[in-house]
Amino acid sequence: MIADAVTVLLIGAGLFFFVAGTVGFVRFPDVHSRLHALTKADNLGLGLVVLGAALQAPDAATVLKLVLVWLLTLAAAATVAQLLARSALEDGAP
Amino acid sequence: MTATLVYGLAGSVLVGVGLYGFAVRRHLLRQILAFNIIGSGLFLLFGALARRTPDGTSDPVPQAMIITGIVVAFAATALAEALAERYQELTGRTALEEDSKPAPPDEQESELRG
Amino acid sequence: MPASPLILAKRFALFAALWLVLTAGALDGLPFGAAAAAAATWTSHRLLPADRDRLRLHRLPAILPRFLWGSLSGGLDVAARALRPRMPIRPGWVRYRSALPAGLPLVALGGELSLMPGTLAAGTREGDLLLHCLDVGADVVSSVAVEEQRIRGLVAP
Amino acid sequence: MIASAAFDILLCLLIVTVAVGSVAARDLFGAVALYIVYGLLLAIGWVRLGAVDVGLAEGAIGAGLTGVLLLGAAARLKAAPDPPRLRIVPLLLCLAVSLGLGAAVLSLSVPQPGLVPLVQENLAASGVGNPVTAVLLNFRGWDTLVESVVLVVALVGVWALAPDDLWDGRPGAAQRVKRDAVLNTFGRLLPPVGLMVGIYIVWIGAYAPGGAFQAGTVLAAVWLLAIMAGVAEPPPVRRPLWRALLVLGPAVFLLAGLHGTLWGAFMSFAPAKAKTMIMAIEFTLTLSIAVTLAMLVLGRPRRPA
Repeated sequence: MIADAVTVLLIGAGLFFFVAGTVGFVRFPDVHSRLHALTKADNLGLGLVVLGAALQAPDAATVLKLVLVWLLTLAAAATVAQLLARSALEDGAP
Repeated sequence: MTATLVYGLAGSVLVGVGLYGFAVRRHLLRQILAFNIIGSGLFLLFGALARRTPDGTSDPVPQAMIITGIVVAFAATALAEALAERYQELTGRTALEEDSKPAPPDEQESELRG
Repeated sequence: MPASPLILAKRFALFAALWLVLTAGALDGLPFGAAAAAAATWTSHRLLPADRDRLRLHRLPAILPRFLWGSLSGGLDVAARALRPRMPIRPGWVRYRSALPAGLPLVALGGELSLMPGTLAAGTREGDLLLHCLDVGADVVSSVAVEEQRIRGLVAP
Repeated sequence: MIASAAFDILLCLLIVTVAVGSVAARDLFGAVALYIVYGLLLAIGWVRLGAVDVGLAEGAIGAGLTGVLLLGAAARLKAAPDPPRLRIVPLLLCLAVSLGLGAAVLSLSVPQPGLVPLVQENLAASGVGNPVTAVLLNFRGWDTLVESVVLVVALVGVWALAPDDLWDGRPGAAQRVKRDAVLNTFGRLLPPVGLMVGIYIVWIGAYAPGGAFQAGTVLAAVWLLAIMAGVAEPPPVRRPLWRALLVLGPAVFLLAGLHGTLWGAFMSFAPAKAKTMIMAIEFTLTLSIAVTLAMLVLGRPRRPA
C-alpha cells in the first residue's frame, strides 16, 4: 500500500520532469539550449520512473534490469547529445 | 473489446492516409513511405481483429504473420529504395512520369541507355 | 597487440554479470550466456584492445552519489528555467583545456558533463573541449575541473 | 477501464496525426523523421494490444532499420519540388476505402476465440513456451522459411543494381570518421553490449516475447553502428564466407524441415526434438538475418561521394 503510493508519487514526479523537458524543448531559443532541456530533464524523469517501477518489481533481478535500462539510456543520451551538439555546431547554429 | 474497435478504426484510417499519399505525392521516396503507411495500417487492422478473443488474449497466429509481414515489408522497402536511387542515377528524375503525358519513346530509350 | 589475460577475464566477468542480470540467473540459459560473454569479450578486444586497464569500475560506487546528485540538480535546474515565465537562461560557449587524452577519457568527460547541470559538450576544437552553457554567468570552469578529476579516477588515461 | 480506453484513443489520434504529417511534410528529411516517430508510436500500440513480439519487431525493424535506410535515401535522392496538393477525387476514394474498412471492423467486432485454443492445446508439443515463437518456427514454419529466403532474394536484387565496375566493392559508401571522436569511441564500446542483448533476445524468444527477427535486428544495428563509427568495414560482396553466412540460417531451416520428412511430413518436428531443432534454427537464423538486414541497409556498392 505504502509502496504503491510512493510509486505513484515517483512516477508522477518523473512525468513532471518529462513535461518540463518538453516545455524547455519548445521554449528555449536555439538547438543547443534545447538539447540541455532534453538531456537533463529526461535523465532525471526516467530515473524517477525507474525508481517508481522498481518498487513494484517482484524480485531483485527485475530491479537490476530496470537499472540497466536506465544506464543504457543515459549512455545513449550522453553520446547522442554530444553528436547532435557537434553536428548543429558544424551546420552553423549559434 | 474497445481496444479492437479503437485500433481497428485507426488501422482503417491509416490505410486511407497511406493510399492518399501514394496517389497524390510523386517523389519516389514519398511513395515508398506512403506504401509503408498502408502496410502498417493493414497490420494494425489485422492485429486489432486478432484481439477479439473472449478472454482478451491476443491470437498468436496473426501476430506471427504480422511479424513476417513487417520483415518482408522492410525487404521490399530496401529493394524499392535501391531501384529509386538507380532510377535517379540513370534518368536524373525522382518521380515516375505521369501516365497522362508519357515521354516520347525515343527520348525514354536514350535516357535509359545513358 | 598483447592482450592481458587479467583484463580479458575482467571483461568476461562483466559480460557474464550482464547475462545473469538479463536472465535472472536462469540455469538453462548459462551455456548460452557463457558463449555470449566469450563472443562479447572477443568483440570488445577487437574494438578496444585489452592491453591496458581502461575502466576502473570498482571506483564507480565512490562517484555514484555525486553523479545522482548532479542528475537531480541538473533536472531541477533545467525544469525551473524552462517553466519560469521569464525563462532565465544566458546561453553561450566556453572552451575548456582538458588534461585528459583524446578518446575514451575525453568522450567520457563530455558525456558526463552533458548530463550534469548547465553544460553540454560538442566535441573538441584544437584540443579544447567545446562546452555549451545554459548560463554563462555561472562558474563553469571550476565545476568542470571537479568533474574532470572524477572521470580521471574512473577512466585510465 | 475508462482511463485505458482514453489512452488508446489518444494514442491512435497521435498515430494518425503523425502519419498525416509524414505524408504532408514539405521536405524529405522531415517526412522520414515523422515516419520514424510513427513507427515508435505504433510499437506502443502493439504493446497495448498485447502483441509484445510485434511491438518489438515494429520498433526495431519498422521504425529503426527502415528509418536508417530511408534517412540515407533522403540524403542521396534529390528533393524535387513536390508541393502537397489537395486533390478531391483521390481524397474521396481514399475516404471511401477507410470507411469501408471501418465498417468491416464494426461488423466483425464479435468475440471470436480464433486459433488461440488450438495453439494452446499444441503448445506443449511445439518445444517452446512462447506461442508466437511456436507459430513462427513450428506450426507455420513454412512461412518463416520462405520469408528468410525472401530477405536474401531482396538483397540479391539490391546488389544486382550496382554498376558493373563497382560490383566487387564493399556495400555502401566508405565512412570517414575521425579516430577518438565521440561516435568512434561509442562504436567501440557499445557493440559487445549489443551482442549480449541480441543473444539474450533469441534465447528468451523460446519463453517470452523475443526471437530471431528481433535479435537479428539488434545485431544488425550494432554492426551498422560499428561501420558508421569507422571501426568495422563491411565485407566485399564477393567474400565466400559472408555469402555462406547469408544463407546459413535458411539452409539449416531447410535441413531441419527435410529431417521432418523422416518423422512424418516436411517441416514437422518430433516433440522430443522440437526444442533443440528450434534453438538451432533460431540461432543460425539470427546470424543470417543480422547480416542480411545490415547489408540491405548498406545497399549496393557505391561510388564515394
